[in-house]
Amino acid sequence: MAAEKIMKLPIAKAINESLRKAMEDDAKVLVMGEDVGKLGGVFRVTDGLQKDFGEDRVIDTPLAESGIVGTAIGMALRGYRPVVEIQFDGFVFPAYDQIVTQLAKMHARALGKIKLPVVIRIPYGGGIGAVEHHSESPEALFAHVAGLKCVSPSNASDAYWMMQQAIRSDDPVIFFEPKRRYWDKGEVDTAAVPGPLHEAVTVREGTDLTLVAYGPMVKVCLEAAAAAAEEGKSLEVLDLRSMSPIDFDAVQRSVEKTGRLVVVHEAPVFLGTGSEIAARITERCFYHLEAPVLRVGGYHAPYPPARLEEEYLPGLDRVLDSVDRALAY
Amino acid sequence: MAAEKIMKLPIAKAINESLRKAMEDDAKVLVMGEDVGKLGGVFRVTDGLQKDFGEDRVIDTPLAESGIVGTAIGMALRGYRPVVEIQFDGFVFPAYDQIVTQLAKMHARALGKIKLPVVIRIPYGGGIGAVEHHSESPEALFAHVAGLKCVSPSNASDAYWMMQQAIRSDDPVIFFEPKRRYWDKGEVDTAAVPGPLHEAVTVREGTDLTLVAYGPMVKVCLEAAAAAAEEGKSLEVLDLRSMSPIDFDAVQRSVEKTGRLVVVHEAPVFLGTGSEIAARITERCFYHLEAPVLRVGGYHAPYPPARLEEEYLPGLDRVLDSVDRALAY
Amino acid sequence: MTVESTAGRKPRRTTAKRAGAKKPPAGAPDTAGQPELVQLLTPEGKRVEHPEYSIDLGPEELRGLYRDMVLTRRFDAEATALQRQGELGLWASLLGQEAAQIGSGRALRDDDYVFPTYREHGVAWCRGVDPTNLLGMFRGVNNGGWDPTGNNFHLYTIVIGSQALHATGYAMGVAKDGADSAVIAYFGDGASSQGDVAEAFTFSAVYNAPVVFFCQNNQWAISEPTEKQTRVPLYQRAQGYGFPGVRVDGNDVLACLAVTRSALERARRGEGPTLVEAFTYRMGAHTTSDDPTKYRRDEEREAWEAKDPILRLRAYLEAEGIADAAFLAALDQESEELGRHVREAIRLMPDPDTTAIFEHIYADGHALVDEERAQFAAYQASFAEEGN
Amino acid sequence: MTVESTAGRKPRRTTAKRAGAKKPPAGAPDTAGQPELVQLLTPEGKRVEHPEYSIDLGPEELRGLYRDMVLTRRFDAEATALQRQGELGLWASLLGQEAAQIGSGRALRDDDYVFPTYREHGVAWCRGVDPTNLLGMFRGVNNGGWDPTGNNFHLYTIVIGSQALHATGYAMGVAKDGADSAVIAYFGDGASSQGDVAEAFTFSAVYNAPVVFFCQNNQWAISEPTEKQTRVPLYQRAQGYGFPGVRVDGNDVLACLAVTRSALERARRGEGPTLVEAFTYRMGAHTTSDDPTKYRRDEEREAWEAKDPILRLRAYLEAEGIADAAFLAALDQESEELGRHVREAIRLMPDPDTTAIFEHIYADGHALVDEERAQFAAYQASFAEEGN
Ligand SMILES: Cc1ncc(C[n+]2csc(CCOP(=O)(O)OP(=O)(O)O)c2C)c(N)n1
Ligand SMILES: Cc1ncc(C[n+]2csc(CCOP(=O)(O)OP(=O)(O)O)c2C)c(N)n1
Ligand SMILES: [Mg+2]
Ligand SMILES: [Mg+2]
Repeated sequence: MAAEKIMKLPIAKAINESLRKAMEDDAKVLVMGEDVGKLGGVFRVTDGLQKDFGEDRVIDTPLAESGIVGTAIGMALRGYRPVVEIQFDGFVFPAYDQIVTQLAKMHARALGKIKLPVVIRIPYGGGIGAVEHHSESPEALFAHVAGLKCVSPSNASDAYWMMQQAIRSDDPVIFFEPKRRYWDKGEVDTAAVPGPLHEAVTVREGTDLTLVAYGPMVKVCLEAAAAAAEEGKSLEVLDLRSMSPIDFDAVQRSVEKTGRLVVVHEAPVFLGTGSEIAARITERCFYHLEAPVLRVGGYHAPYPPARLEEEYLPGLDRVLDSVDRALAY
Repeated sequence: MAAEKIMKLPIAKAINESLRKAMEDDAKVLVMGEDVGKLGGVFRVTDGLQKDFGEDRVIDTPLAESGIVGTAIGMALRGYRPVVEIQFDGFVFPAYDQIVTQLAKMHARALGKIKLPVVIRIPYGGGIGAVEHHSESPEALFAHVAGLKCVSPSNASDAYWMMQQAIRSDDPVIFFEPKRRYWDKGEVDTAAVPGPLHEAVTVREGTDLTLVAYGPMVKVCLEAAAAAAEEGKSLEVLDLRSMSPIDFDAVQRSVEKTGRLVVVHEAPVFLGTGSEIAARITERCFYHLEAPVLRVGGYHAPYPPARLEEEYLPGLDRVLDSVDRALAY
Repeated sequence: MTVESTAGRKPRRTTAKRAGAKKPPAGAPDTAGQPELVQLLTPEGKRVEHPEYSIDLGPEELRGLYRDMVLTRRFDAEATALQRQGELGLWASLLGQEAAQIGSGRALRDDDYVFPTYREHGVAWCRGVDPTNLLGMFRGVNNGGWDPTGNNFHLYTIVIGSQALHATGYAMGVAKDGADSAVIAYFGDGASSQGDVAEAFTFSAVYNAPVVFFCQNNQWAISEPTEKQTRVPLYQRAQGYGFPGVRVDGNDVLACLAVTRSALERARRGEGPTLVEAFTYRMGAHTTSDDPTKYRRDEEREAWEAKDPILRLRAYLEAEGIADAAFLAALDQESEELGRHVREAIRLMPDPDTTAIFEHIYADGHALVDEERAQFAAYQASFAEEGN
Repeated sequence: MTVESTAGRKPRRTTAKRAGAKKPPAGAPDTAGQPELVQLLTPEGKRVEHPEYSIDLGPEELRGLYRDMVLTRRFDAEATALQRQGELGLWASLLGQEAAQIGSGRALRDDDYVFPTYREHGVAWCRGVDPTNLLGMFRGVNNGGWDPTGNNFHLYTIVIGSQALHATGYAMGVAKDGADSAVIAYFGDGASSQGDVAEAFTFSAVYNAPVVFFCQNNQWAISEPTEKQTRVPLYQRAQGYGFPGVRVDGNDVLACLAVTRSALERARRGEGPTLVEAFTYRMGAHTTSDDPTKYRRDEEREAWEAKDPILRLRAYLEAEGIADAAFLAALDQESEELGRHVREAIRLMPDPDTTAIFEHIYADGHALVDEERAQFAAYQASFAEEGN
């Protein structure tokens, strides 16, 4: 792919190309996780990497997430840059202790004398008709924790570039991959100059209300904005891209213009990232807001069985319902 | 203590008495954790229980938190009501997977056919000059998760009664004990009729601004209200008591009266429980709020070494500073 | 993954013979380079004795085991087919593991308690769980949904290894009650790496809990062979925790029954846990979503076909004259009926009402759930109004 | 907890003799009912041989080990005293574990890497870490704070067991680099129950990582005796994971050195991990916050005094004429100086600037931290203004 510059790729393949590029550029970059080797991961995101980079750099691990993250920390201490795959969102919890008490805190514990450039890839979110634990959106549980950075791309180009940046970052990055968009294609320009990893991007301009989303919900919000446009409502859509840090400046700028904000994510609303955005933007834009910040997201319930997920997940109608409610203030 | 009705007890002892009472009332109640037996726990909360109820009901466990919670789940399935001690807040994370993926979800997974009356006691929060991992406030990481209930008493009477209620609850309850208040004494009336476990309590009436806190911060807020009163400001203080569910009705009632709200907790502000309170109360009281909901809490930083904790923790001055800022709107 | 059932098929004696020819003398374990395993029935269907484990079953019981395996396989094949037809979102086949599951499952008493993974359809069968109940979570209508206390068969657990601790805790409770029943925890070779399983070993040993850890080493954890989990045979893990481990031929239903029964009796006698490693093979894909051609050679699977658990018992039954044509024909028919029952049941299985999202989250209720349920109802109603 | 140092004290031969009288013949392990442990120096200070482990040290090296142990104990006693005086918030004493730590610590090469718990003050000493550096976290001025890469000595880890995985990962990295150095992970008997330690065993075995797991079984995890963690000796745990485990007399510095050296060499040769269980005793309280009278009998401690690691080496050195009065006097003086150095250093140890709260949270910065740092500064400044 060296010669080619612009490719049309599904998100999964964009991440695959990005991992490949990172491994080519830096011999210290490793990929590890369950089934990432021969199988290429259950979503084929690491497809072909073991074949090309060997078992020493693409490591099939024992079935133990704490062990995966714990040994990745050790390898990072030795100078490696491990990119860890957690097979599904719901399986990150056995590793939660290592992530929260070790990975997040070790740089500070050492007063900066050691760095932990570990990327943890988590295919997250619902919409694929899976069984329990395969559809969750646990990002708030990581964003709350200092020492971690959390990002989520919504399209192939961001998937490619944000992975490049995450791997180059000297901080631990939790990389949330919108699994139900893995097959969505988009253009990737491998010669582009990407914007900063933690900056939000305005993906649609508008004047009446701001929609903020990230990962899988950006597409829903763009559809909602298109639908609203037909009714004469002008919605601005921000792709947040980063849940820690959150680009509050970008959200503030937009809300100062539109006066209304709806935040959309799949994760439960209660203590989801939307709660922080609502709280902080209300503080920052108290005199600009013409309606309270509304949130659309999951319920305070375990992720439901697949036959109910359509009702559980924020969809076009629910987003538009909240838009209408916000505009009605 | 059978005859006596009103006792003046420190919080730690009130919990001890409550556990004793629960074990007397119900042979299925068990206490388990590291060092809870002979030692009576590092804070002596279980002092004397093993002596009186035996090793079969007060169980010193291996040093493995996932094992503790996982086996407690098993015992609950067998009909027991385990009260589990996690020695310090920072050591709950090895058990996080069992709590989040099993304890919280099993009742729903079984469509209600099994119940998990497990109480997890966590001495939490700072202010005791301890080393790392002994001073954290992780409540938001549990409150975000459906299937769990989270409570925290601020005084001896609540400590006694809320523990009674938590043990009787058929749901898993994470019981956050304000460890730096363990030695604060208060009256416990063992013949009282307690209010519902998840209802907030107005601990001081006021008209100008509402302070919401729980656990260790209630005391700080009461002090702040007293100080503010001297300056002629009338602050209402709500002891939230429950972080899941949150008694939003009570907060709303107060804010509709005062028009201003400051939420105080030790946990980091970013995605702390205050973010949810701010977001939801703003939605509920949009036309009542004369200032944005302000939050006082920990920073987006690992809990600092002991010599810095006074600066890190919300204290009287920081609360009053936010009160002033809210009143200045 | 091959979905066709071998139930009712003639045992392929030629294959069995060919495979047998390469093997050490009957009675010796047939896995070269592998440690001793308990075997009571060779792949060729010959009864052999073992110094420590014996079994003496009557014809009725032997036929029962055969029937269990055949029907379980049939059910499993039917479920795989239903997945292909879009009736299930996913299916985790037990093909090849029937002996491990029926042998261990039939060793249990009614008052024993079972903590399965997501693949113990054969054990569920032994417990009397209506097999169609197992389909709910794979169809996506619930996350388990049967009453675990009805048949002392816990819900399927998807987070690998967690249930080993639940089983241990349950067993600690059994001991506290002074009951003489036992608990069995199933898990796979992959699961053996999870910290939770290790902690279950520790707790069960320290408290001498009446639990049997039944590890079906089917040699694969999705795409990873057992070498990625351990460099010594898994049954040896137990010794370092202070309790016995034993490896049994997981494709030999008699040995699985004998070894599990013995471990359960040990537990009942208050002698604590045992680890049973049933050495078997996952004949199919990990699940219907998996594609094993990406990571394993067909020959491996073919070699294991010669050790098929059903064929070997059938060979024995036929050689001993225990299974006659009438029995086999009746079983064929029962298989067909089971298949029909399953197909019909799945088509009748209703989608849950959307309000189920808000049900059974808490036993004692929760204000936020109530609020969200009400909001959801109002939101739903708003469409109805518009629709009017 | 006894804080007085025995350094410079005459060995209490009478006690040693009395204790010795009750013991099996010299050379045999002295823990009745306990399994064989590797011993090269009896509690009475007599050199014995072991069929598998030998050591041949010159007088200089022997004196060096003695000096290390004495100074470590002195430092430890000083720190305990400083806690009493309020200079430290907490101290975790290593009293009684000097041989385990100095023996293993002196087996290391400079390019080896150490992952300690929170009690490895003796190992830190061997690594050349200025002991006053260890006090920072106990004083509450930092959470570690030394540069782990400076002496290949990782920060203290408080969450029990976590570091076993870090060590394993680091060792996997060493192997990838093709380096011949090794890694050592320290942990306690209590820690052996944590899932993370088990997972470290699994990973290290599967990847054949050059790591030595050094478990100081000091027989207590706060108030819990080792029976609450395991029902068989801990060194046996390794076998079930496919690598060797060995129990060494943890109060015998020579045996600890020999056994650790051998395990490290094994790792260097690419033969993978080893578990060393150093059977020792925590003479003091768990930490200065602990009160062992609540849970253990004085007699137990007294019995272990007879096995003091320092006294036994001293007996040997004196008997062999390796340590003369001049050496001992010089060491006494060195001890005093170390004590003074520590006392002075602690009093000079500045409190961190409050802005340290916001430092080093991220290597590449974080907008929220920047925002909070600025808010904090403004808030602080508001007092200054008011004060003006
Ligand atoms: C904690 C966790 N991590 C990852 C997974 C994804 N996963 C499902 S099954 C499986 C392999 C299990 O292998 P094994 O334990 O051998 O059981 P088998 O499927 O072979 O019966 C994996 C990795 C999971 N369910 N849970
Ligand atoms: C995960 C975790 N749980 C609990 C604790 C509290 N704690 C600190 S030390 C300790 C006992 C450790 O015992 P052991 O591993 O034998 O080491 P020792 O202190 O005896 O050296 C406990 C329970 C902790 N630090 N981390
Ligand atoms: Mg398997
Ligand atoms: Mg110990």
